[in-house]
Amino acid sequence: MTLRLEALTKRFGALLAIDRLSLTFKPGMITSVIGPNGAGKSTLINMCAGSYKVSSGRILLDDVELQELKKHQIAQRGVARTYQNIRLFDGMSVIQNLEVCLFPELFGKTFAEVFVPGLSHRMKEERLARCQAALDQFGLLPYADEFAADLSYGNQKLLEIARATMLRPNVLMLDEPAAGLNHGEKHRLKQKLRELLRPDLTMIVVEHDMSLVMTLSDHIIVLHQGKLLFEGTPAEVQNNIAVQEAYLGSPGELDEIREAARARANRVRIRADAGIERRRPGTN
Amino acid sequence: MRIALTIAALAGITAAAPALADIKIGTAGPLSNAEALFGNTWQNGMQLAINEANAAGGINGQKLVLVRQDDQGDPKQGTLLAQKFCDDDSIVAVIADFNSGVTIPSSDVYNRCGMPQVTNSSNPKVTAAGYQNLFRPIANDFMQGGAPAEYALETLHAKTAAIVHDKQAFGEGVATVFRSDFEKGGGKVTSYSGVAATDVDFSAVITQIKTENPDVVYYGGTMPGVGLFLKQLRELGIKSRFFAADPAFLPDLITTAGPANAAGAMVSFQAPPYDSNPKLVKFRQDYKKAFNEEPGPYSAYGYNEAAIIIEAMKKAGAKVTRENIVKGLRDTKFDGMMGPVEFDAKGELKQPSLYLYKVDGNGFVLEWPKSS
Amino acid sequence: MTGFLVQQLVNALTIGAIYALIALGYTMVYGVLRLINFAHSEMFMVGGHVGFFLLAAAASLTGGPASVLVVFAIFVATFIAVGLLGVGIEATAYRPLRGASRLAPMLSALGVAIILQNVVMLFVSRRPLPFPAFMLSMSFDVFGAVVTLNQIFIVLFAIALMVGLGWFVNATTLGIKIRAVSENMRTAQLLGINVNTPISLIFFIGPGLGALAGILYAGYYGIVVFSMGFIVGLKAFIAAILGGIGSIPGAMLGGFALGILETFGGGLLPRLTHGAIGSEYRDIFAFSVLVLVLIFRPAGFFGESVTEEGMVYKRDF
Amino acid sequence: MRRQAGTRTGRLRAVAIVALVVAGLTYLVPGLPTYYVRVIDMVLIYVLLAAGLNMVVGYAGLLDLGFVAFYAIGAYSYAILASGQFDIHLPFALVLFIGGGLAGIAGVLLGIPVLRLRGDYLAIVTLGFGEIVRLLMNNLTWMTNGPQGVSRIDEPFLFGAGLNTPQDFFRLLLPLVLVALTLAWRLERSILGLGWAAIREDQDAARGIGINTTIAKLLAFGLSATLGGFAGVIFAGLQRFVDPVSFSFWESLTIVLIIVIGGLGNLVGIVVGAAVLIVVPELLREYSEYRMLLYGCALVVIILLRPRGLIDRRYNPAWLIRKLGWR
Repeated sequence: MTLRLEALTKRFGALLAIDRLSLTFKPGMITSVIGPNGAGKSTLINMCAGSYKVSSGRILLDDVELQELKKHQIAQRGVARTYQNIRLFDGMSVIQNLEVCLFPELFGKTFAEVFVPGLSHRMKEERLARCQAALDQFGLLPYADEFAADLSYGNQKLLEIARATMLRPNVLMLDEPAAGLNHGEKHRLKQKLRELLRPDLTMIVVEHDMSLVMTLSDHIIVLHQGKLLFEGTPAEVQNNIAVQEAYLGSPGELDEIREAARARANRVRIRADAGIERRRPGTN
Repeated sequence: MRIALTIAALAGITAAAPALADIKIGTAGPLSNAEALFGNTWQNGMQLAINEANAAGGINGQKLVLVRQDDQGDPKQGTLLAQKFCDDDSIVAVIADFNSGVTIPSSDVYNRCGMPQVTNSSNPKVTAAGYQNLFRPIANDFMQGGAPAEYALETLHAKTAAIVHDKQAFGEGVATVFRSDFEKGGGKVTSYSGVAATDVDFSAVITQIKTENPDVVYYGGTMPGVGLFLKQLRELGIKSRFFAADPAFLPDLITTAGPANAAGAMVSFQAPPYDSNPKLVKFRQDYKKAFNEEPGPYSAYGYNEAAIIIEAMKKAGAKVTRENIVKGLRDTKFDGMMGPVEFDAKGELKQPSLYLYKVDGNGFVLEWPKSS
Repeated sequence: MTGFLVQQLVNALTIGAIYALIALGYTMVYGVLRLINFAHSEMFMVGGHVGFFLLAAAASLTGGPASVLVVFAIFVATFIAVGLLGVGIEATAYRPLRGASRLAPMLSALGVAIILQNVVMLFVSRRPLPFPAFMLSMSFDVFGAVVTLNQIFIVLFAIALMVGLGWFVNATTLGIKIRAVSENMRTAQLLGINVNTPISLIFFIGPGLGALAGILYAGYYGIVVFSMGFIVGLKAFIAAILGGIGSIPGAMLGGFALGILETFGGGLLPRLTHGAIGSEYRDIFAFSVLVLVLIFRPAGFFGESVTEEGMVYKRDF
Repeated sequence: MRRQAGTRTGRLRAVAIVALVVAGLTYLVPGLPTYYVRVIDMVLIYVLLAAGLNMVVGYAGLLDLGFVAFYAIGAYSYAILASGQFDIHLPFALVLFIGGGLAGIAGVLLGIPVLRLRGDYLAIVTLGFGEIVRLLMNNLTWMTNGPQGVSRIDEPFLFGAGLNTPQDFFRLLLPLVLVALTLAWRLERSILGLGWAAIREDQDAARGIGINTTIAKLLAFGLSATLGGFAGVIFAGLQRFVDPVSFSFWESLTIVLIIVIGGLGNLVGIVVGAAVLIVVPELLREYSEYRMLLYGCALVVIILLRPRGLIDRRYNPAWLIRKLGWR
């Protein structure tokens, strides 16, 4: 489905994070959103996912006005996301992290599931079958029964994407999927995202790793201080002076852009690792 | 019934047997909560009576033992303990419970196993079930609350009264009686307020009472609440005559409120003055000797209740069984430490006595003897 | 009526000041460990008893009523004694549970509370002990209300202590360490702060203040008893929550707010409703206000209220 | 995870074992001294309560310190609807559902305003709610008799048989508890149970995968309260006397203690926890007034030794079911 933003605006107090932004994300292609820190990339995702309230403007999924809906309703409309620093259900097993995604679909059957003899087990098996398939697709099946928090950082990232895909998304928004991944992992990630792309799926990627962005994306949107700076194909973006200025303040070589991006990626990795540390299940 | 018989048989055998087992009396009261003082000193009183009986050779050669248990004033635990005592054949009588809220459910259990139960709970409802094994050798709330009302109306010619109670079964019980009797007698109740039993700051209510300026103030509740209430009442300059129920019959009342504040306060109690009656004087001395502390508000009752059971055991003759003790209690007729003891069909005291004492200096002086 | 109102206000401020002092202990501990320290109420109770025996000792030594200096010395001694008790309890009953489920230390604290209460009951006294008045019993008439010297002292002393604490936490290095730890223990650790020192310090100051509150309380009502802690403690904790737990001015405000709620709930409700709602509805009134405050201002008066946006709903125990 | 349906023999064995145990218990326990039976009844009642509270605290991660309120509502429903209080005498079975229902409704009503609250703020609001309910029971004298309590409550009748001895109540409670635990377990592993777990772990992310947290939470509050209500009705039937003293804040704490000491979120743990926290104080009876002191020490020691509960989470019902050979 197509995701359209119309004069979308977000204020945090005085700060204007997104400024009357109008954009269209088309299905069947991977659209990357790039821009320096504070350009409003994550804010954009958070608004589309309903995590942030919209200050003004509209978010249209085909002709549904998402900004009117609650977060869980948006998700039920097939708008799935991952988070900048991973937000898995740490205390649940890997497979349960996917299983729970069937909640919107199966919630209505809870009563029957609990009270009809035998049904509980059958439904469980069906769910598990589906989740195992999904896990297998991401090569996580061996870890099915481990705690999500105990996975390696790379696998946690994958699991989060797997969880998003469990919602059968029409729009899949990935917030820095490559941050903190090593080279091999990035490569696998790229292939995986390519596989996932369906003609009816709108995939939006916020990413700092330029090499990844340039090789992965079909279309790139450059944000700067909450406004659209430029959009076009990777090639067009690479040759655009304005973009380089936005990043480095002065015209520079793309390598420098890459350099800057890699440096940040490392920072992110550190922060993210700390994040994992913080989120070990320190609970029963 | 059948249980009772089997027990009777068993006890018969033990009584006949040469090796004499102890005769156990169970008691349950609050020993580890805010009311621990009451429960503990109450049970000390029983202990004293039992020690004396043993010194005098026990019951036909058998030694008496008091099994002291803690119910924390909690009905749930009260019933559990009741069951524990019922199951233990060596327990032939109980003095339980202290709180009406515990006695009401526990009496169901005791009744099932025909356990002679002597209670210290004064709530009228306690005897409502009409259990034949339940006895109450103390005046109930009707008396406790009624006498002061009568006194206030007739002797003090009081017209208005402010009533405060601590929202507990006992406090509210006596307060309601005082209210109804006071109003029946033509008096006017200016305010009837409840406070929390755990309160120590009554200034809010007292400040309210001050604006009503009543002739008398009645407080239905236990220590230390009474003492603090009285203290704060006087500190806020209210001179009205003050009445409280028997939990306040303690030197602590005077120490808590301060002699100046406590002076003239009226307290109802079910025994004649300690110095009025040699038994009581002796009791007080013995108690101090045994536990090196002043008797608690219910120590005398505890002593009396144990004495009544021992008396009934003597009547039971060779077979000290639950059944015989119940019989014995039924036709109890002896002059207890706190006056004549005789039970009516409901197990209530036939001639409950109540005395009104007035705080004078560091002690209580009898103000108003009364026996119906 | 003015006399009535002033009287109620004075009463409210006095008990409020005591609540506030105790609330500080809860709030500081919570601020750092996010632990509801059920044992704190017993620190207050123990404090009262320690004070009682020190005063009694002093009286037996000097004979007459204790002098200002002696009383002050007793305050300090009690503060230190109970403070050390608090530190000991933290080291034995809470520290081993750091990192475990947050419910574990809370319930361990509950166990400690039971122990302390029963120890005092069994080995000190079941009887309410008459607490000697260490204040001259002087009273003034303010708009037809009776205000005792004791009340004035309690309020001023409590406020002084709280201001002092505020200064300590904001101005001294130790205090700043405490704040750092309460802001974010992990970051503090990364910054090389040994978190145990500030935490121990908190478990020294908190109980110390609680103990002083115990003495003030005992002196005001003229009584100490082993069971006096639980309810007062619960109310003080509620005061801390009302004010916004973790905030020192919050605890102060919450204490006074609760004091006012209670006295006016107990004294004014019956008047306004002409007895339809009796004084026995005081606590219901107080609790209802608490519930409403939390529902409409989930972080209390002073607590930093997190917006839907900043909120990361990770499991919290 | 990958469990295949158990073999026929395995299932037969499981059924046989369970049947044998249940039969054995129902035959043996009533043979015990009545005091023990009463204690066991209490344990079972607390298992019901704990299983209820566990749904909110253990599954959905919402700390509730006022659970006793629902217990009280259940108990007072039977006390008022089956006694001389208003001379209403409804049958026990009916009141069981009325009481459970009322408690459930109260649970939802409490849930609505506190939806936004988390952690300790939720804990305190629920604490306040619990106290408010108790104080109302103490103050609404016209309805509840206030501190005097409601006495002479009808003897419960079930299927024409009077329940008056602890033995009778054991025969009622055992199957009831088994059913409750089974349903709780099926709920735990149902999609709703998973949803609760997700809310517990990360409420925002849970919304992000389309979970309507409002509904899920209200269900948690409602269902747990209902169990509490059932327990209350049975308690009232067993005691045949109800007063506010039995529903103090301390009771709420006891139930929290049970689920934490047993092992938060683990039904097996809950049963153990209930047994420990009810039986230990009974064992300490002989120490009369030193009892609570020892109890406090026991609590601290247990928590220090096993901060995550006596029963490790891997020994959960699933493990039990596997051991039995059901699957």
